[in-house]
Amino acid sequence: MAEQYPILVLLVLLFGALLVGLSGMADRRVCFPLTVTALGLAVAVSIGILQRVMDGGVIRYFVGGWSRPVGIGIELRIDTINALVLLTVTTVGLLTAIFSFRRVRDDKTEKTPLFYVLYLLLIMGLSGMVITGDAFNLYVLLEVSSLTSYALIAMGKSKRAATAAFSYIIMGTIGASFYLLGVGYLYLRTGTLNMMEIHQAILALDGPSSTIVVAFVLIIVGLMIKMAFFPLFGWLPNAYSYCPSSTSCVVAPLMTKVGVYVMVRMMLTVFGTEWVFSNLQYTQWLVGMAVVAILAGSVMALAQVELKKMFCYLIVAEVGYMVGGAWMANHWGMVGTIYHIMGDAFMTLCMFLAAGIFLKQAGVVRIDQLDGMFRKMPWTMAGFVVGALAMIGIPPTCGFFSKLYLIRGGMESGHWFYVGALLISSLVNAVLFFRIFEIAYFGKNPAEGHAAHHEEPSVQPVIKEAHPSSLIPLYLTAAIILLLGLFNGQIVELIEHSLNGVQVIGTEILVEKGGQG
Amino acid sequence: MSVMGSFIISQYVLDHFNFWVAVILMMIGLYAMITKNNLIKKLIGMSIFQTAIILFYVSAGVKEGATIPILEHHAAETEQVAAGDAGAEHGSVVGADHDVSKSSEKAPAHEVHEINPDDYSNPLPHVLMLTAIVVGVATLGVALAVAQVIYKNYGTLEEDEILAKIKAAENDG
Amino acid sequence: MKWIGLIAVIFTGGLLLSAMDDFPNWGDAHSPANSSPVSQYYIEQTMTDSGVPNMVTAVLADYRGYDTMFETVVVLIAGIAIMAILRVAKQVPGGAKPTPAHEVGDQHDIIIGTTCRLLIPVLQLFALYVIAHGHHSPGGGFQGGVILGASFILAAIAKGLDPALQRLPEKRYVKLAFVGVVIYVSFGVACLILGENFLDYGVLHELLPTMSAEEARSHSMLGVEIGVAFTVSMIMFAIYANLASKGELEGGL
Amino acid sequence: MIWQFDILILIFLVVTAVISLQVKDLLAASMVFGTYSFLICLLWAGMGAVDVAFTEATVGAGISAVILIATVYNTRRDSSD
Repeated sequence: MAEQYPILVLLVLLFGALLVGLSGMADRRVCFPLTVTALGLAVAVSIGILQRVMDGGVIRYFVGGWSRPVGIGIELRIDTINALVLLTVTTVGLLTAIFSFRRVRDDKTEKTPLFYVLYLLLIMGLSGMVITGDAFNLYVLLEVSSLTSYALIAMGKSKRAATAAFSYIIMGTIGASFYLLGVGYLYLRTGTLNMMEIHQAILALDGPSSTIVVAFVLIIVGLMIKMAFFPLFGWLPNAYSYCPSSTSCVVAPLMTKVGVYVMVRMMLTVFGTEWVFSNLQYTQWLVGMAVVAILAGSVMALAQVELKKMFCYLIVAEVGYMVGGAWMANHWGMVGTIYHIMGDAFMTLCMFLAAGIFLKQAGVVRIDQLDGMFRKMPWTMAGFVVGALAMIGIPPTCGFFSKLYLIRGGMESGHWFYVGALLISSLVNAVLFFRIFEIAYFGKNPAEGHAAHHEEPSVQPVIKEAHPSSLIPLYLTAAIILLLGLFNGQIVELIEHSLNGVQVIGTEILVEKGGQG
Repeated sequence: MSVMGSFIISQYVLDHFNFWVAVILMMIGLYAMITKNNLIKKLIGMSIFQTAIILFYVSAGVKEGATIPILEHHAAETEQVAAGDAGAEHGSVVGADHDVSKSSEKAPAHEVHEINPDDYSNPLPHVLMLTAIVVGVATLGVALAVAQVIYKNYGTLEEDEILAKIKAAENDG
Repeated sequence: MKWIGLIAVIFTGGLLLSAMDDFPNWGDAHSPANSSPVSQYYIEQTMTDSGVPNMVTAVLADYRGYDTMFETVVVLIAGIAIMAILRVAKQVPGGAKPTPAHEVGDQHDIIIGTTCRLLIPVLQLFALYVIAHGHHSPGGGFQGGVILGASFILAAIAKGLDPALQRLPEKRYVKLAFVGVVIYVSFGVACLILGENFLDYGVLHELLPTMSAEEARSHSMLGVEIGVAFTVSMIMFAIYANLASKGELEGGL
Repeated sequence: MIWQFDILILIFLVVTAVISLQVKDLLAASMVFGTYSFLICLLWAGMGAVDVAFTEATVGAGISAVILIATVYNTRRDSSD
């Protein structure tokens, strides 16, 4: 059975969704246990996959057994990078599912089973995107995850949820279509859809081919829309802040990160770093864009008054970190990016879980409404602080180590602007979060505090500590953030293992490393 | 010069005419998606964009003088017998060759000795595009549902009017 | 906005066209895409692998059946999503339904009613033919499923949504849509249980001793297509029913 | 396939696409979009992609047009552009 693990992850989730759909219509109460069971099994299987990859190297799984000429069937290909990202996706899914417990209890409508069906299929789509080895299959799963996230966002009760979802649909479809078109250009020139085979065909091409270049640009631009990279992020803040908490907790950490992962996969496996870094001179330009993205995201986060919106702009900045790290053509930059995909997923999850709890318990939407939260909800704030420290980058959280690797990469490859932007962004994060701590600990200045006190006498007695079903995922997330930081050495070792396997390091970096060692 | 011109036209336009039109349709669709004010128009543009991509793929799979990717019916029947026999005998390759050659002797009008890949258009883009069409209609359906919700909330489908109403609501609250 | 859009579009168009001289000529049988081993394999080996003359069906349901499974899931998601988006959250589902539309004949034209009564059975029969004959002619689960769904939609347009929903209530079509995906996945899982990879239909011949591996592939494809047809037809009707009635499933066009 | 026929359809395609995007009446736009789908389905049938053409005929010219019209019926028929 162990060799069937790759497909089992998806099947467990798919069957979970089907069972929820079939039985949840009759009895709403089975939805939650079924969802959590399916996600728990998926996490268990992804741990099994990670174990197998660590022991036996890359897993290649041919669906339908069509392996003879590679590329006639669909291949699932898992190395340590996929396995780690897969584990991240399923774990975030599980934690958010636990968090959504309150939703079932409070929200007694016929929408509940529909929500869980879409939720499970979203996690399935994202997991499928992570493990697939076929460029077109990736498109299908991209659409699975996109359609579910459109629906989950549009289900929000806020009036603006629908408009946000609509612009997300338009942008998301443009992104997915660009990706599809890029795959079409690749197919036209290489005649195959299997990622490894495309790589071989690109290496075998005689001379530069403009088709491949255009395909590359289309795919990267399409993915940049999907991951909300700087000039193309317009859809993100509204879409992620007007949807229900249990939706934003899963969509915000995962969608952009999986987008970044797919970009890394395209660079590593499909086009190959030799081609990406040597035939093209765009790397400088893209790192420059990333610098702008980091600075713009941080500045716009500073300007926000709403908590969730602020986190959304921080996501834009974080995407800038990762894109910049990936395009520095440096070993440590790439390592830092992949490590940051995992770390940032949990950090964002922590932020949005806390924001969801604040919204639920105290009706907090704006930052200034947080005053006195350390007193009112000390347990929630404890979890939030861990996430905030990770966002700032204080050891021993994972945020510190990912920034360390990214900065090391930036220094080795001489991208000083990137290093500077990263430090400025950390500073901005520090300002942002210490401002929140200050409000939450000391309250606002007396006059304002007094006014606020008058405003919300009806809300005041309602504020009480969060339900355990909300606190458990928050604490688990905080624990994972710390564990990721403490065990960063082992994780980086795992990532490096795969990077050597697929030759991540561009030629010039090989030379550089040779010179050092 | 005119010979040269017609050569260039034939080289760059006629040989790739399908691709040209696909790109033109894509641009029409994309332009509508970005700039149209009416949400339904945006969605029509989206559908045009997607069909143009499908046109691109299908054009990539065309072979001059090839037929549809369904094997000729007569050939199909004899081959099917061959395949069935082969499976029963557990000697697939030998059995298949044997039977096919026999059937071609029986029916010389149909040359079924071997399937020539050049005779059939490339089936792979067709399969991919079946998927893309279905994905397209799924997206369209979801987007139309969202558009109806927007209409219910704001009473209009014009983007500028919706934005104005959102602004007004923000100023009020 | 118009100018930004125009610039973006011109830029994209220029980018797309810039690779045009690198393209293989239109209709070139020896372009990389057309002469690749993958495409050649499909054309040459489909008959020996499964005995299905329609290569598109074979590739769709067998070689790339994994894609098709998710494609079916996409259709399912679309239906669920539209229901989830449009449905106004009701605390008490159901309740007293309004009186069924007894004035069907009054509202709707008799010519249309009669024509549809004659047309719908033929449409449904044709849909079943398309599903079942997908191995030998263009067609298959998607096309047949859409035609089947279209016949329900036609009924709903001609006679009004309410009578159509009486015949095919929401609970039933949602259930059938899920059942379609279950059928598809269970074929794959059966292969898993018999010890082969997911969707490796060849191994299913162990279930029926008289069947060869090729026949098993061919028949499994038919089974899978039936599952697809279930989902697609029901979801197409669901999409129409929800969009036509603003999610209230009453009244309709 | 006959290339004159091909080019004729391609030109009509562009024309119908532009019309369906320019018409101010959304019902008419949906109908012209159905025509567009039908034309592109003819084109694919001519190019030998019969399965794709069949799917487009049922999905694009059939269901898409119907759900577009259903939405237009439930919202507003006129458009500003």
